[in-house]
Amino acid sequence: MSRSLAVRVLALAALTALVLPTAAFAQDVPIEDQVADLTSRVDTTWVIVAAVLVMFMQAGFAFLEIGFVRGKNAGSVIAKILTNFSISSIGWWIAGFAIAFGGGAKIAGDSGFLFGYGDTINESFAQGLYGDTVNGPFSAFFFFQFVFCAVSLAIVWGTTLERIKFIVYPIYGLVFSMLIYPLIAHWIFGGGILSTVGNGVQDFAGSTVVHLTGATGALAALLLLGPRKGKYGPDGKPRAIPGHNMPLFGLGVLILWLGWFGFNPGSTLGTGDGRFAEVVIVTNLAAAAGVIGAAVTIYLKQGKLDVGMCGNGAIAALVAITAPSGYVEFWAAPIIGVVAGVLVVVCVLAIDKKLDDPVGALSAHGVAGIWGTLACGIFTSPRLAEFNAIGDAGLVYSGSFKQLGVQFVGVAAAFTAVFVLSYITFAIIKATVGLRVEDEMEEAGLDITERGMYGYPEQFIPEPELVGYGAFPASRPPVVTGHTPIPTTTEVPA
Amino acid sequence: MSRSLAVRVLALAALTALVLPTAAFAQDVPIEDQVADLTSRVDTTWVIVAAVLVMFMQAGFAFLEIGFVRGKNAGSVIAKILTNFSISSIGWWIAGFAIAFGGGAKIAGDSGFLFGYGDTINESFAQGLYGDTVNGPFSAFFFFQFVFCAVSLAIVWGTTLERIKFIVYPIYGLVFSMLIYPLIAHWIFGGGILSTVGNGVQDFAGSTVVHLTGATGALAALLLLGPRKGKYGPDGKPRAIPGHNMPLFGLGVLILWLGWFGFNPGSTLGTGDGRFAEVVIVTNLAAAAGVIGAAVTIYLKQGKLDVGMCGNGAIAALVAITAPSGYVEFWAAPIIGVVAGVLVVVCVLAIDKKLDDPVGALSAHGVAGIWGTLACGIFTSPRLAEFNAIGDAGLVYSGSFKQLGVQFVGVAAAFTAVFVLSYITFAIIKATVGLRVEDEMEEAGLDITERGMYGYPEQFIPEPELVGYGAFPASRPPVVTGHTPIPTTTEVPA
Amino acid sequence: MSRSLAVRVLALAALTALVLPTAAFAQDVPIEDQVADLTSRVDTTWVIVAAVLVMFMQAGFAFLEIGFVRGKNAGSVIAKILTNFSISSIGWWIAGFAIAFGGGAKIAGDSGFLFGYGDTINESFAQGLYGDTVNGPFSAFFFFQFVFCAVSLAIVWGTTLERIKFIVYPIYGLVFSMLIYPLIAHWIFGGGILSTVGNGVQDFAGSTVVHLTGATGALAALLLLGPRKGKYGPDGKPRAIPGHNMPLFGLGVLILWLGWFGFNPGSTLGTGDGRFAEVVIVTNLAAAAGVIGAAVTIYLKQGKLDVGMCGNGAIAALVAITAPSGYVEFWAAPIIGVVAGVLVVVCVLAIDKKLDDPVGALSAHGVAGIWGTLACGIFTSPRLAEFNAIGDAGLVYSGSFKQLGVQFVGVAAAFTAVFVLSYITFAIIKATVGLRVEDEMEEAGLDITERGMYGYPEQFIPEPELVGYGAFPASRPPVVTGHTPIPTTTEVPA
Amino acid sequence: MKMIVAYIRHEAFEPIRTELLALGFPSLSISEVKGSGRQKGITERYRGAELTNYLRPKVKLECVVASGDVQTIVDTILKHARTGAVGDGKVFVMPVEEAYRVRTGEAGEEILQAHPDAAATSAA
Amino acid sequence: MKMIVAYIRHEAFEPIRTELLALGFPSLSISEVKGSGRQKGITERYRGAELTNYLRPKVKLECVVASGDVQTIVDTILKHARTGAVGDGKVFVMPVEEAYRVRTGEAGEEILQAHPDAAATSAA
Amino acid sequence: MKMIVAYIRHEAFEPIRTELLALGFPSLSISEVKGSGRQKGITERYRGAELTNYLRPKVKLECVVASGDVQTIVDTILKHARTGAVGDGKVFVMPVEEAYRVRTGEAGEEILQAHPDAAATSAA
Ligand SMILES: Nc1ncnc2c1ncn2[C@@H]1O[C@H](COP(=O)(O)OP(=O)(O)O)[C@@H](O)[C@H]1O
Ligand SMILES: Nc1ncnc2c1ncn2[C@@H]1O[C@H](COP(=O)(O)OP(=O)(O)O)[C@@H](O)[C@H]1O
Ligand SMILES: Nc1ncnc2c1ncn2[C@@H]1O[C@H](COP(=O)(O)OP(=O)(O)O)[C@@H](O)[C@H]1O
Repeated sequence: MSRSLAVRVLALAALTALVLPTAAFAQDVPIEDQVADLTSRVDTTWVIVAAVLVMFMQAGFAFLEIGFVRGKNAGSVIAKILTNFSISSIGWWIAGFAIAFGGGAKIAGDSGFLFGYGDTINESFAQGLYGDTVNGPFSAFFFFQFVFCAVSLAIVWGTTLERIKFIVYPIYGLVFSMLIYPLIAHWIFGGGILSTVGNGVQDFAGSTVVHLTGATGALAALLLLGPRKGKYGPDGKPRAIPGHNMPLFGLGVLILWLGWFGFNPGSTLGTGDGRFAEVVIVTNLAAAAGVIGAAVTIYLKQGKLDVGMCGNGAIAALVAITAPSGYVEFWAAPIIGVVAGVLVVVCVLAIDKKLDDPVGALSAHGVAGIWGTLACGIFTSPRLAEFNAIGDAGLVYSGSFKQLGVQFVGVAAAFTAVFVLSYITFAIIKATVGLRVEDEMEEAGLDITERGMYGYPEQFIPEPELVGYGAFPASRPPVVTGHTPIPTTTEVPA
Repeated sequence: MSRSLAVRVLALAALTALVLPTAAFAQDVPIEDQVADLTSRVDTTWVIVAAVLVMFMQAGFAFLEIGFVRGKNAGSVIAKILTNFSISSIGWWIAGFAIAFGGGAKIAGDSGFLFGYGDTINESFAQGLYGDTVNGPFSAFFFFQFVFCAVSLAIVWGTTLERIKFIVYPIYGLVFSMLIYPLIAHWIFGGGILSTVGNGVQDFAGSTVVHLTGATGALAALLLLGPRKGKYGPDGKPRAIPGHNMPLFGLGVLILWLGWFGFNPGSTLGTGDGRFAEVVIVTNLAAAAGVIGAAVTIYLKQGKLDVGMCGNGAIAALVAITAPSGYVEFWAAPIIGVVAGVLVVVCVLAIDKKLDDPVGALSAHGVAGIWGTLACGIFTSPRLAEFNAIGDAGLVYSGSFKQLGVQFVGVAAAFTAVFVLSYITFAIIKATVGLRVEDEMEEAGLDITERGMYGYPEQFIPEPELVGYGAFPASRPPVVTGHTPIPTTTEVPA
Repeated sequence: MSRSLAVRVLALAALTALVLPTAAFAQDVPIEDQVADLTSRVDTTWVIVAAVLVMFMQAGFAFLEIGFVRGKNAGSVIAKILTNFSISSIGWWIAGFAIAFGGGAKIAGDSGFLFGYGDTINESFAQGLYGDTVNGPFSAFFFFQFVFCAVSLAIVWGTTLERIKFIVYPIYGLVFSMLIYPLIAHWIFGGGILSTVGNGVQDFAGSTVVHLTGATGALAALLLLGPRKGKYGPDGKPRAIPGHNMPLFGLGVLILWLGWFGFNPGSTLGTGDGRFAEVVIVTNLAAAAGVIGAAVTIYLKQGKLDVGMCGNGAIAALVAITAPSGYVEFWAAPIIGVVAGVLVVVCVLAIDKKLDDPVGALSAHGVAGIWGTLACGIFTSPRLAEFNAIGDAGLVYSGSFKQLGVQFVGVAAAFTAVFVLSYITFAIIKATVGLRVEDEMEEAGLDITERGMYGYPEQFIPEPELVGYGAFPASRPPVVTGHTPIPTTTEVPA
Repeated sequence: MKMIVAYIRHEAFEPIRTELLALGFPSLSISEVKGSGRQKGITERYRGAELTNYLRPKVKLECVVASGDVQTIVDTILKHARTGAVGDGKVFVMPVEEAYRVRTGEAGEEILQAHPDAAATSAA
Repeated sequence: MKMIVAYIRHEAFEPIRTELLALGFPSLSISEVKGSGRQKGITERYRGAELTNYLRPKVKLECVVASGDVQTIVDTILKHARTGAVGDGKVFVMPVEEAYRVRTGEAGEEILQAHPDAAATSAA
Repeated sequence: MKMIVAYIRHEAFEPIRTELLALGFPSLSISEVKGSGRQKGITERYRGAELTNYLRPKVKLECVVASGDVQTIVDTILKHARTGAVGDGKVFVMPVEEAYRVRTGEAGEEILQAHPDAAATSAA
């Protein structure tokens, strides 16, 4: 076997095991260590799979938004999602992870900046779990936490569609992924200050950390940005500005639902006891109930089954079950979900009267995020509070409002911090580069004005007739070119 | 380390193993038990991954149908898929799982209703595998079986598009997920009556249980519903009613193909011997042959390569290989697939003459499901019949028609039961709330009439011109608002 | 327990372990062998998951192309992707795998044709890893390598859109999947000649093997095919031929990005050391930097943020990081990515002047593939060269140009071989069945001419008005039928 | 010569086209318009808000014929387009002063479509 | 009878429609056109290339009224469609010789839309 | 004043527009129509069934000019729209009685597009 044939033999050694069960490699390592190593590999596999599902939620957000915007702004959503995901990838690597998980201080971590293999991470929660050195499994944790940050950032822009300046994305995106999100993640997930309130705020996968944070940023942006032109009449009455594509909206919802099977079950951060499979069921039952709750509510309210509201019901329920998904028994899931489904319809209708939130982000991620976080204080089962070693059982088990109070503190603290930081950031952006495109650009749409091309580029190009196809005599004289020639000058004489 | 830092340490303990190979936890548990536990975790991981892929097939069905319906019904498909998936999620939890897998009786299981952690399940097939107590891995099994039920339900509606009343979905969906599907699943998968015919009906992943069941429900619905208006001329001749979007149809097909890598290989319900990887190859070879078979057939028949038929060929072959995927060797897969591909084209064309099946569900799921189930009786290899401990080798190996006969019994029993139950259910619905929308609603499309909004909502709104963008002098007088003001009264004076 | 209840007990035995930790099965097998077996199962699980993600990249390519073509050719892309994936599935099974991985010879493998369970594979790289007998894990390897071949083939057609004859796909697809791709894969991945240059060409997941190979085929096709009609004016100046759907283009990009988390991390072919999680981070950082690089470049060049270029930036960076993803540290990833992002914009603009490449395949897969392969020679870290046991550290670590030279040889050899073989194949096709559709067909679009139906079939059908819905008196006389009756004769009298 | 301009329901078009063809008038053009008339608008609902679309999709048919053929065309349209319900549409007749066939450059009434006998011929 | 043909901006349409309705002219048809005029084209950019679209989307409004009502309609259009900027469009008046209501088959000027009093009535 | 209405192939439009602009007639409107004429229909196939679309997409060009300019416009259209094959289309000339420029409210023939010299000027 030449050296080149040895290629990857090491990397693949594990596969040999089946064939050569007593391979040299296996003989050298004590069996306990082999099992420990393998356990880590299994957990890493699940965490990466879950993270990849969560990553795909970017497509979910993109298409949910594409469906809900007018056709003239559809292409911009793609540019936006690519840019935001990219900016936050870099921001999280530079500083976000370090602040969130790089040490055990109350406010922020302080190591792991520009995270690299072999780096030492300061004494912290993360260290307790993975040791103090960056390696493969540690990398899985890093990436899983990053995609959460990216989801949170994606939520922010829901309220700002169709009028925000593109330059705002990279600026706020950097601040958000390097500072705002990491702080909240640190406080609740990373062993920071909110994990010391009571026996800790319960937020299994981030109803508050991810969704409320995103929705709060969205609120701050919206207050400074104002509604889309034409959303409110001279009398202040809201008008519908219909989106352009319900099928693509539905694609977004279904991709998000899929992604949530990474989001919540992946937050077990491993496969111990097969717990993640229980979380899958909890998540799905809640989402199902959310759709039903929303569908019935909107049907009762307006006699028609609005497609968008069904989708919003799913999302709201998924958001609501995010915090409790690791803490509640199956039976509680449909209750939490159905309440979220009803809430989202009621809130979308109410909020629409004053605030222009084209996709319902404030309701589906904000209100539902709050409801979900508080729901832990009601439904958390004693066995799961204990299993997770965070917080106490909820009201229905304990008869005590204690955990509900703790949850409330968590919600209030996160909301306040994110709102203040985001408002300041957006205010500075507004005062400097500006937050909103000019009126003419908004009217013409961001695609043609900021992207330089329609999202459906062909739409204003007169299409050539189906010439020739069976319609011309064989002796047809050659026609000049296939496509309408495009002149190269730009101005029409006045 | 404060208590809050202990957060999740338990849940994550496994990850520590790599770093601290002799962690206290590891020392306490005998190495055999650790390996057994880890084996369970690996299998659970694969089952959940597979289940999640199957869940995503909902998007596949949605887009396949969206592509094949007219634009005026496109949005409704989204509302439909969300509602059906939700209703069946709840129905399966309440009773479906219990009937399918909650005990070993011949006709139906009788425990596991409103399935909850720690519940005891009656002596049964499931108990033999997982013990009698609901836990994590058991949850994975529950969810995997649920997504199968949801796929089966999704198939039902293929024949009913563009004219069925929305209220039919939740009603039939509940009956289907709580009774009809669970019965068939119990009989074949759950240790029920059909697993005692001969040495058992072979249906690895459900050509009959899932696909034929769905298609049979679809047939019952269609017979009571009748064709779309305009499908058959006064002379009874069928007319084409073209769908509206082949790219989205293709998205559906590709998502379904993807999902099938969970559907069949996941039906190993674990990772033993890496068998699931063999099933992946079998599945893919069949699908590939199906596309080729369908493409060649339609090309020979009409001189054009119909996109929809290529997609139908893939689906039919995937359906056909579903039963044999765990029973046949690689070489048999392309044969089974190519036959399915040819069959689907021939049957779509033939069925279209009398029955209006807009997506070809009867052919792609019904006929192909029957073919696939019977194909086991022909191609099952002795090694795999033995490995699965179900049935015997097929005709080409054994020279005996025995297994083929058993397969036939399975198909006939499932078809009869589903048809009778579904027909009764739909007949009752028809006699009470009604099955079909009024003619005017069908003509106007379900989107505007039942959903209250077009699937492409903007399509009838005159879009504002690209005002101002480079076209106005700076001194342009302010225009009133961005969007065409929308009046609030409803009636135009006659 | 009746025999039928024993159903699948064997297949599921692993799951019992948790419940019955000392199951008979476990007692019989030495613990070391159990661990070895389980290790193989974990690795197989990851490889299959990764392969499935890569399979889904077919949808990514389809939608990237659908977005970039004109509406009149959109449906054909679906027929194309289904056909190519199918043809190559069969071709890879018949001969492709055998040539690539069926033996250790310098030029090509020679066993494993019509690959079947239990078959013996000749002494080779693969045998060294999996033994000489086809089984489950071996099947995972087979499928993973197949989806790579299918990606490479998908890349080929990017330059040929909107004018190539359909019959070219199956012909070239067979040659490609049975000969051209397998040769290159053998030379670099399969222990062939290029793995003996220096200490071996470094191409972790195929910047050269997959992407450059595809792009080179694309170049050969393009040279023989020529530009789309109307692409170049009489003066030779290029004209824009805008695609039709940026949202669907974006869907393609996001699916590809998702798939790359199978592509690169899956190329570890196992879970050892959790290395694959590190590869995930490297891959993502590069892609993120690619988007940013491309966005900034195009913005500086034309003052607008072109959506397509952002997407191309992501793809180019993903292509570029493919070869180095297993060889470089985190810090190098953004550098490799940003260079790819800048390169792709510059090259698309430059190449467009002379060659009509509608999706930018030559730049995003060709140029970026070369850059990525060479980047190993610059950035490969000593620890990872050693870990993979291929090649040496790159310039920045070693100060030596040696590995860069080796990489260059790899690129040059692969390019030359693929170009010559592809050019010959396409030239023969051109001389026999023909390469390009007639002018009239190109003008009318491939959908109506080759597929027989528009990709958006409804688009030229006058849609019935929304009759009746609230607009008719109850006494409205019955209208004849729902849909505009479609006459059955074909010719209009002249 | 006259141009007959008719705003009609979509369903009416195909029967009209078929009969006109049989009568020897194959040439016409249609386009999609949105019309407001006595017909009520459509009320749409979107995320809780109602919006009314007063405009209903109609087909606009344009057909230029020799003055003597006007009544034939109008009658054919009226016959097939009538359902008796509000929204059936209107037909207008407008003067045309000159006509050219692009293919040949010929001008005048002769370039208009063939008369019934032409249809008969073509059936052969 | 005259047909008033107006090429206007999209934004102008709704106020025009509303006022015409109030004035008793509910009946009209619109369609999407692309117009070239004094307005500049739109420069689009696609993968580095520029292309200019000289055509700007406009709404074409068609309304047939009795000759005596022409000025009312024209004035209403002019009032709402004017922004004072290039691209506001043009209004043309064309003769119509005959008109038919499809629903009833009636012909003549009477079939045209109701006069102001009808609007008043309908408001009840 | 006359309105020239032409039903032409899509490919013909851009050369016509360019030459009209050069001749000092920048103002015109186009819309998408579907036409039936002597051209054969398109046979489509969908899931085994054939359906024939007798209507072929065409561009309808509308251009209002002073009566004296009609021939220039017609000639330009005829020149560029002709391929000599069936389906080239037709050109009609219709009377226009009045014209208004919305931007200014002016009426009369003067509001129609500038004459060649204006084009020359604008080239500066
Ligand atoms: N005076 C008119 N000018 C232009 N279009 C008209 C006119 N009257 C009717 N239409 C067109 O005819 C369609 C049907 O007219 P409507 O008034 O609803 O029917 P009816 O004549 O049966 O009362 C309208 O939607 C519009 O497109
Ligand atoms: N002579 C004409 N014939 C047909 N359409 C015209 C004519 N003049 C103007 N239009 C239409 O009106 C629109 C606006 O005209 P434009 O010349 O830009 O405005 P203005 O009259 O304010 O200078 C054009 O885009 C075109 O659709
Ligand atoms: N009399 C007419 N009235 C309205 N449109 C017409 C008329 N004649 C021709 N057209 C339009 O012109 C198009 C081409 O006409 P066609 O008869 O095919 O060409 P040709 O004049 O070369 O025989 C038709 O598709 C239709 O849109």
